[in-house]
Amino acid sequence: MSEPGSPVIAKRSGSKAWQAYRSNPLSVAGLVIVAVIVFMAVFADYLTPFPEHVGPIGDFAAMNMGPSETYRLGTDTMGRDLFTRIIYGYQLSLIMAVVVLAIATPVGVIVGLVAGYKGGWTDYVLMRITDIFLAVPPLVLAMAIMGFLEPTLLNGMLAITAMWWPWYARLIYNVTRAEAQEGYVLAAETVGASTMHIIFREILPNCWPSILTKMTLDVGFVILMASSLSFLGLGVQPPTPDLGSMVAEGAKYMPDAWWLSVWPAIAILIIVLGFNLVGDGLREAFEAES
Amino acid sequence: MSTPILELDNLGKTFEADGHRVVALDGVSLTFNRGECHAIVGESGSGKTTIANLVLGLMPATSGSMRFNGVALPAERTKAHRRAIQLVQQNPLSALNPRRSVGASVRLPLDVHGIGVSRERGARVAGLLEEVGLEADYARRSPRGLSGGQRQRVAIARALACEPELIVLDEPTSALDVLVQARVLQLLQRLRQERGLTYLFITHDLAVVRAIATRVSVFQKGRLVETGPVESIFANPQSAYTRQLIGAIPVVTEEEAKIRNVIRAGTPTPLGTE
Amino acid sequence: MAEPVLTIRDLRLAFGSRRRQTEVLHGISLHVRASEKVALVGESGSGKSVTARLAMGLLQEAPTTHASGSIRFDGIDAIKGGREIARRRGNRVAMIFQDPTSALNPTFKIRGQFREVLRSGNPAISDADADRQAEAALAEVSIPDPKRALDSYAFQLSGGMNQRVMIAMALANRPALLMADEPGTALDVTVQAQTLKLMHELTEKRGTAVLLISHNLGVVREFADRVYVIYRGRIVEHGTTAQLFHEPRHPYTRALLAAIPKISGGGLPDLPERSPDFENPLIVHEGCGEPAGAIA
Amino acid sequence: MIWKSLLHRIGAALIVMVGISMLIFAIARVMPGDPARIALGPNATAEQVAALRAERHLDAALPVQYWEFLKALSRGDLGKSLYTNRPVTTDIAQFLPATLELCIISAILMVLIGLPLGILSAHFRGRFPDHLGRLIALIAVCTPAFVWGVILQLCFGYFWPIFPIEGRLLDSIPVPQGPTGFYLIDLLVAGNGAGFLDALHHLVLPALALAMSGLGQAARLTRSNMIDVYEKPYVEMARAYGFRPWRIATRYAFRPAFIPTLTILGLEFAAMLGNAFLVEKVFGWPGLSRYGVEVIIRKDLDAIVGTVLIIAAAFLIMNIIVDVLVSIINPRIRLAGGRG
Amino acid sequence: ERVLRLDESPIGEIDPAKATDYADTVLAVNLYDTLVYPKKGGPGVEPRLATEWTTDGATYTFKLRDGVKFHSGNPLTADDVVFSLNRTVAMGQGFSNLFAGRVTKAEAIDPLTVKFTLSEPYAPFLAALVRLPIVDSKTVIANKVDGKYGEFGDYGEAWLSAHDAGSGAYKVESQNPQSETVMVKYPDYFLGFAENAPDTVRYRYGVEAPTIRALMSRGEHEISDLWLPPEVIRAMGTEKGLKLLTEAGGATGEYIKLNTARAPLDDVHCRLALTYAFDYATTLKILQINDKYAQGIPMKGALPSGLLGYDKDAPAYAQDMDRAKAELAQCKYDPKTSPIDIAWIAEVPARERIALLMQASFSKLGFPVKVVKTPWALVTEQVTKPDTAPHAVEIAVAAVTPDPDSLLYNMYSSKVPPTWMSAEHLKDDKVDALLEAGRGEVDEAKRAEIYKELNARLRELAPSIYAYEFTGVVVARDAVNVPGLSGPADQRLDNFNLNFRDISVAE
Ligand SMILES: Nc1ncnc2c1ncn2[C@@H]1O[C@H](COP(=O)(O)OP(=O)(O)OP(=O)(O)O)[C@@H](O)[C@H]1O
Ligand SMILES: Nc1ncnc2c1ncn2[C@@H]1O[C@H](COP(=O)(O)OP(=O)(O)OP(=O)(O)O)[C@@H](O)[C@H]1O
Ligand SMILES: [Mg+2]
Ligand SMILES: [Mg+2]
Ligand code: NI
Repeated sequence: MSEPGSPVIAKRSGSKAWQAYRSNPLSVAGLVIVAVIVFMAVFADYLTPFPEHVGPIGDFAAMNMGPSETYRLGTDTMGRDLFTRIIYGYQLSLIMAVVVLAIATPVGVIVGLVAGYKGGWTDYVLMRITDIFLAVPPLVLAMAIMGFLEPTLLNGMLAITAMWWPWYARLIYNVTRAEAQEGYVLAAETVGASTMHIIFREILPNCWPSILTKMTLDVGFVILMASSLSFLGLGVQPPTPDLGSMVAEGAKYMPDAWWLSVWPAIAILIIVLGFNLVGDGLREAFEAES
Repeated sequence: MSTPILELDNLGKTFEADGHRVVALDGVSLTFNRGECHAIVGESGSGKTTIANLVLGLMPATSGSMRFNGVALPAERTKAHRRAIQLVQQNPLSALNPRRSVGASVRLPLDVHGIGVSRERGARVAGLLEEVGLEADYARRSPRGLSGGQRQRVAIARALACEPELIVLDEPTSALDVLVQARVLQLLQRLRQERGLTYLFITHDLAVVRAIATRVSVFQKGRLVETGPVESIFANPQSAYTRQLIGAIPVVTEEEAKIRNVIRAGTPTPLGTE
Repeated sequence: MAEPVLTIRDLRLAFGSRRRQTEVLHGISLHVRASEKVALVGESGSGKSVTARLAMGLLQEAPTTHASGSIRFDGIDAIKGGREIARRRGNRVAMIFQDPTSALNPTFKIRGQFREVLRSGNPAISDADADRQAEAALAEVSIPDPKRALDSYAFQLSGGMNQRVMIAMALANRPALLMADEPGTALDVTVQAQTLKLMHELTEKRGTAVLLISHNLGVVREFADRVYVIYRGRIVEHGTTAQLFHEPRHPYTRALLAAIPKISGGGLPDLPERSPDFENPLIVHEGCGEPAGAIA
Repeated sequence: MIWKSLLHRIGAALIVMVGISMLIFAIARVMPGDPARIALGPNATAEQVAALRAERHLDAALPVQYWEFLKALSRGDLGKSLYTNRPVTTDIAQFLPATLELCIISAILMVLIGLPLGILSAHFRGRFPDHLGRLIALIAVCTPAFVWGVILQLCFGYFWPIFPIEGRLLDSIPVPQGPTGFYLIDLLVAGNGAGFLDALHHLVLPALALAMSGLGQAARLTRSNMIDVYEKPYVEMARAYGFRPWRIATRYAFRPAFIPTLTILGLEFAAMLGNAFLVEKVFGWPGLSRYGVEVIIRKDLDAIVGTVLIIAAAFLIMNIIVDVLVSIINPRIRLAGGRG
Repeated sequence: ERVLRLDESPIGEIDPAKATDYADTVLAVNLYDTLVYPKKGGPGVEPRLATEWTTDGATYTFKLRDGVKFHSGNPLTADDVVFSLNRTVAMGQGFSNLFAGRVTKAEAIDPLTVKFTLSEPYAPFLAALVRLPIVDSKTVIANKVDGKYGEFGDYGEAWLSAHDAGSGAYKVESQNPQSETVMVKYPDYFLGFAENAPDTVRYRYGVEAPTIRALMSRGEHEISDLWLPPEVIRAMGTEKGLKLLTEAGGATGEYIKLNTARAPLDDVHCRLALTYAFDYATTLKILQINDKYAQGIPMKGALPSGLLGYDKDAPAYAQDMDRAKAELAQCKYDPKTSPIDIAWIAEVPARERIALLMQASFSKLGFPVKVVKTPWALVTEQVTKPDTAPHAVEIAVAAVTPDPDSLLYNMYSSKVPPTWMSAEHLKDDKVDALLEAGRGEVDEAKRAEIYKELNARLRELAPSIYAYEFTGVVVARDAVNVPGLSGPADQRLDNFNLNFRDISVAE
């Protein structure tokens, strides 16, 4: 039987969200951008004209050339193809973002969940620790960490992770505090469910929209942050291509050898833009769903 | 004759918020008898939900005590208590986790209390859903796709899953349509009769009380104004406040309007004592 | 018979993108005459609110709404003349909302909002004049200390008080038509009763036409002269209150009537376990006094 | 009860400050490289280095060093910078105002450009101005500040040289001496109108470069908060009562939407203090942020600890200020205590 | 008013006792005076504050010029010279190592005569005096605060970090370590000024390359720093109103310092292999700005061309992969399992190219090569320990005095405590012996022979790859005339050529 007025067809959860997502052309564009970039990054070895330009190589006969037939976007100060290096730069940026978020998100989410649900002293202590990490200027924190670790890709990622998780803790803390007021949490409590169950099985699934949205937006910001670190020489080491360092180093040649930093800057813009559009789209989609 | 299931003895609750005190419940003594539907009515803020919270052990009382089946209720509830006293909330929209299936929600108490063998629980969930008038395949659905009445039925099924003795219903139908409300009330009535449940039924709608309750307690500003069997309250409300509540009920027939107006005016009905 | 202030004819409304639309109103026709109190009853989701919002010209601007048919108010078509109707909002036609507290801006004092309301009726009004009028209007709805109320924020007043403020605002510009979308149901039964009483008195006094929206026939009976019963985007029955309650024709109307618990006792209404199928409603007209040429 | 919650916040901030001082102290000491060696310069001998280590307690256990630091701190002594050879307090006193001035002007730009952009977008939701506004905001957010710096410098300093591209003031204008260190204020106090205009002129490009990301963020936040508010019954009410649409956008819906925006903007502003260094670098701005980075690279311990503490304190103070502002704008918080 | 604005990357240190690098030298040269000054157009020194001197190898006696006045108005006396030396040695920073432990006594014989007694005969002492700026002892004492130097308090350290106490052609007007030092003309300077010498000099620190580029184009700065990438200099050179100037070199070598204490470079054959594998031609090509200017010229060994003992007949270096492989075959390490890490100094972008070039060529020999970008401050620290010093790092080392000893002794003597200059960690008895001999010998011709022999020995040992001699190229506005940077004939030792008083600035 059904109550009058009840929708008779139960739709699979999420399909409404997908519809909402699809209806916004900007979000779809974002998805396309991201897909293309991911595809290019994954198959960089096959798609780039000079894959060897990623390694320790310099073709000083061809250094600092503007865009041409052979080198679509020009070459850098080492005579390496910019297009190739940008695509590999994407590869690195993506790995970076994925690793950073894969570590920062669970840490921040768990801290936020526990502090938000437990309240009291647990809340106070955990959130003050979070505040400490928030109040130290992020780059200072990252630099300090990079300072005592070797400046490698992995350590760079760790450093960024250390400054990233508090934002998730904050976000999830707020979401959890709101969700904890919801009836379903009360219901689970009255039934006698364990704290673990309530936090992870009841509240956490409702944090996913916030987490996913923030993660997609953050992919872009991690890349930006990594590029700021590279600007200080604290990121990936040469010759590995890194979009941030490319912009930073290239900027020294502005405006004469403009291609050195303009293309990587545009490349950063595109990837960050792509993920931001996806993030915006997700946010709207999740809103439409509820 | 009737056995008390829950006794409140001088129960009080005071909230301290931002440095000012709110007396939400002011020394309430009340007895709930087994098998009854005991309604608690009162305007917004009169302390109805506070009683529910105290009974469920969701917050400690400031003063007084409670006895369940003759035994004092501890502040930290045992699993048995958590199982024996269940809750159906006012807002069916938020009472079900939107990201878990209906089945998972109904199954939760079975898992928590280890009711039945794990393999059989699926069947049990189906049985419960059927009992509240939903087909078994609702278990797979998300609460998002359900109407208010359906959600409230799921919430009732979840409460039933514990095989409780007492169910606290905090305004279970006030967010529903009149027609849907009537059906949910019907369901509750039937379940009580079949299972011998006891209801602590919180509402502000006296018409609903008239239809479903056996006893009524009227609250105002944290105090018990009057209590008694439903017929006598309606026949002869003692306090002006109760009369006011009854007077506000919208009615559909002339005859009822007449009854209501009499009550509102405060003139004693034939049963009256004055 | 008085001329209708509001005439809705064959109103259809669909939501969604251009390609994928779901129709929620399937051709509603109704009218409200000057000084008449008309009720629109129906279950949740049947389309009561959207009808009212369309009539107020509030929905048309959204890109996801697609409306057709005609809504004539003051001789303007609200479907096409969105801007025209916008100019009349709050002036010739006003609205009261279900939850008064959330319908008042939490960051402005009542005074500011009241001024704004009065100004939408009379752009030239001075602050002092507006305040004077506001005080008078609040006094009229029996607010004990109008000055204090004006200097309060909505959250500082009780729900009942806010409801009175809303009514005062709605009637401040002496509109020809007042729409009340489930006024007071978000509050207590007692407040709801008071609200209806107040509205009744004030509109009676001023000859304002009212379109009351509710799902409770009990409420309607106390208030309305005439009733439209809406079911899933269609008007299934209409007639004068007396006729409709005395002799409901449509099974859905009957079910609605039966669903209301009786204070005379007798337990719960006896409803069939399965909902009757109201899908193909016969449309029942009872003393509707349809304006000439209307097809219903 | 605003005061009580304010006290509570200040207490929490103090706890956080202590935590930060420990954290940064520990980090600064475990960083590789011998600060004494770096202090003495590349030509120093091992003995000289050892002597300096002893003098600065660099060989003592961390807690001992921390205790020494606290003792000095209580005297208002943050130690000496190896980078500038001056007391850290002198450096901070000189460089903090420069950074603050830059960040404040940035914040003003952020609000003056970001909020209207967001309002416009929300008001024309789904139509052309919205798409344009969103795109501008998105691009502003998606481009790193140093890129903005270089772009602005090239556009308005090189190709079309209408703005100064470096420094705080023209060489020909005497550097104002106090009292605040904010050139804009000091020059006004000194009655030097031309100097004031020049200082402002110098601020435009760096402040804009620094503001870009926050500005985009502000526009996006304003838009989404406005859209949330537009769904609220009171906006429907406002429309139903015939309030002018533009008035709804700029006042009636904006004020409640501004409250959550303000909270985030406050954080954004506070974070700017620490993140300004790339812009400071590009525009040769003698600010604290750049100083902080320079001293980290040089392992200038005292200066690192001092700078981080000041920036963190500014961050926390800013947070408290934002809370107070929010509670002033949000009557619900402001008056919550009033009734009790 | 004539203003001269110059750029420089690192912060300038105005306390002469702490001066170490280029900017510090420029400041010291212009704010202070020294007893002697590097000679124009060749090795050696010429009189400055000292009018004449006598020596027997172990004692030096100087007659001071009469009538020289400090900026404070105090006359410059022998006491000030003694004070300056003591101050430098006591503070133990900057170039104190040139004097510490060597000068046993400094005494003022009379107000205009000063005598130094050395522990042993030490030929480079005279040249070292170009690194001893004379401070005004009265002013310093007047401004001292409590410190660790007993009666001298802090030796005026705090005060001198923001003010000067010199007698130079310019005096400090203001010092902001993060942005600039502003100096104004000291009109009573005893050597006078060029006709259009600047009234105010603004020495700007830490200005980024694109900013310098724009400032120069806008005519807002007169002279760029030395560290711009060649491409940028090239582009600016073609711009109207701008010209290129060069500091012709001769005292600064670009050394690829090989860590001789760490496997596999503790084997000379491996080092030689790298030396032959290094691509000298491409390096020079990278440094080429146009056919007239380049940032480097070929180098023939440890000594740059402007110093005593330079061997112009030594064979030039060139890449030769066959010889490299032959050397490698004799090396006891297998290149495949011997990783090599190359550091490049983050502050100088052009070095990345050299590092990558090395990475490319060394990889061809089979070494796994890692390139690490390292800030200078960290490099100076890392290289002091053999096990943290990178295998190869390009460092420019300049002769700090017009004497080869100031360059080579610090680099290759096993007796000096390790510093950034000795990142090779070389321990070779013959090198040590030759270095000592060079110091003790007073006769100039014999000294030249000793250094030639030393050069030959170093070529065999290959502790460093002698990549190129650094020649600085700056961009200047046409409006300025800088005699010190206009041709080899007019030039002194690197670093000593930016004398603001010689520069003329057209209106
Ligand atoms: N957690 C709390 N903190 C502070 N005060 C509270 C809290 N919970 C309830 N109160 C106050 O206690 C009083 C009684 O609240 P209660 O929720 O029991 O009322 P109610 O009768 O359930 O009202 P309603 O019909 O609106 O649900 C109210 O004044 C309320 O503001
Ligand atoms: N903005 C909208 N977008 C899409 N669908 C909508 C929108 N507004 C209303 N609807 C749908 O239109 C139908 C009618 O809604 P309406 O709000 O008019 O119902 P109602 O009769 O007022 O119900 P209630 O008694 O619950 O207020 C519902 O199915 C609702 O889901
Ligand atoms: Mg309640
Ligand atoms: Mg509605
Ligand atoms: Ni009809």
